[in-house]
Amino acid sequence: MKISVQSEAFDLGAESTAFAQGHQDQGAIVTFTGIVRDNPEGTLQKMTIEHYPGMTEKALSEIAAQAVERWSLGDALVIHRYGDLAPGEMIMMVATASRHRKNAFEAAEYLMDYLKSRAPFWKKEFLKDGAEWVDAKQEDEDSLTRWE
Amino acid sequence: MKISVQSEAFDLGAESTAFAQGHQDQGAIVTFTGIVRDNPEGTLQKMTIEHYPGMTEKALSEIAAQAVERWSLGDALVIHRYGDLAPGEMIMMVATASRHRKNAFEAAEYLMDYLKSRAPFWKKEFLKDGAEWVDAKQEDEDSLTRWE
Amino acid sequence: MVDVLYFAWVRERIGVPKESVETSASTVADLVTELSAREERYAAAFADISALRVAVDQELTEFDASIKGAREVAFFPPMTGG
Amino acid sequence: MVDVLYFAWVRERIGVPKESVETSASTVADLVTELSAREERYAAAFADISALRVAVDQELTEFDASIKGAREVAFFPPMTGG
Repeated sequence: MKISVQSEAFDLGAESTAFAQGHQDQGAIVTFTGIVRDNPEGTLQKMTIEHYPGMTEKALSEIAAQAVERWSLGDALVIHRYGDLAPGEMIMMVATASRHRKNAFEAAEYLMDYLKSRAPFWKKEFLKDGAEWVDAKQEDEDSLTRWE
Repeated sequence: MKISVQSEAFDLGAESTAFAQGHQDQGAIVTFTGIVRDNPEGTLQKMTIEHYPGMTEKALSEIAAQAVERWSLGDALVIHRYGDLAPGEMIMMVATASRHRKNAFEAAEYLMDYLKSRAPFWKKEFLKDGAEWVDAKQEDEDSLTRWE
Repeated sequence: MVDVLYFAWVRERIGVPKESVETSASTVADLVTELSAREERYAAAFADISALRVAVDQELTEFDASIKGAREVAFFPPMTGG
Repeated sequence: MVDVLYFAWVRERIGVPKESVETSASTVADLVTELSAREERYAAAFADISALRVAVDQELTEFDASIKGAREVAFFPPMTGG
């Protein structure tokens, strides 16, 4: 299991390749990548991600370990950035390796649903006319009920 | 939309990076990669994938176009190899780009379910003690009912 | 004349990947009956058509589909892509 | 003594990311009451605790959780990771 909380950019291609090559006995690899998206008005200057050092690593490790256990994964990977990100930059990625594609997909969705609402990250958007913290979405909270 | 039916290996890292960089306005990128898995006995020498030139490209393009339409994707990619593959080699990949993670995940699962049972590929396994065509799985056929 | 294509174990059983067939069959099922009457290798390959799939002009279809004006008809086992 | 941490807009409203607090509070809720009585900035930040989340020793918990023996208590808005 690779868990990384980092301010530096990561290389999606290199991470994906390394993850897949480490799990050639698994058959199915799913990755999810999140990208900073500009708003429809095109006014996003940057996004700043704050996190809770210490708790973040712990929370991500626990979520990933739960996914590995529940879906009998060969492995899981979570990389999440913090600090300043420009529109178009990659925020985070997860990867799952499984013998079966359904498990790889479900586990990746589970990781994402938990990351969205249970990992201690907070996003602040800096727009042309001011900054604001991103509100948590009820639909993200609702997504978690699927896994109970 | 990139659709490629090829005998050569593809570079998962390079393909993932290029796909993500082309869709920085989408927010969510999902990839699925299939790897030739040895059997539990470790007797798989190689896998040969036969396909129906002409129909394959058409079928993949149609499936991808349907996914783009149904989930309002920014884009979709399908790469599928044919010919001889050794255990550990990558067989195929799909990628989806969407503004919303649920759409990206669902569309990638849809592509995989259709590829498994509706794209004209046939796998033959060469084992230490002989060769055999891989049987289609009822569970793969059943997976398609989810999308009706 | 229609091109008839065979894939996977259907190809192996019939012994050729492709052949041009002179036929007046109007449906896929009629063509199967014609071919099966010709030689044992066809009869063997088409013994259980529930185990086969068919495409007419590169579109998946059913055995009762028309082949009037079709350029190619392909027979193969259920697909195993992905 | 317990370390109290604030994140996101809670940190901005209270004005510090972290402080050591002398307290005899036995639950998170008691601590919130104590802090809110101190200064307006705390009262403002804690006005609607349904909009807040709390972690005790880096584990998410509820406002009625005990803080006896805890090393750190953190207050923050609902998370927005991913």
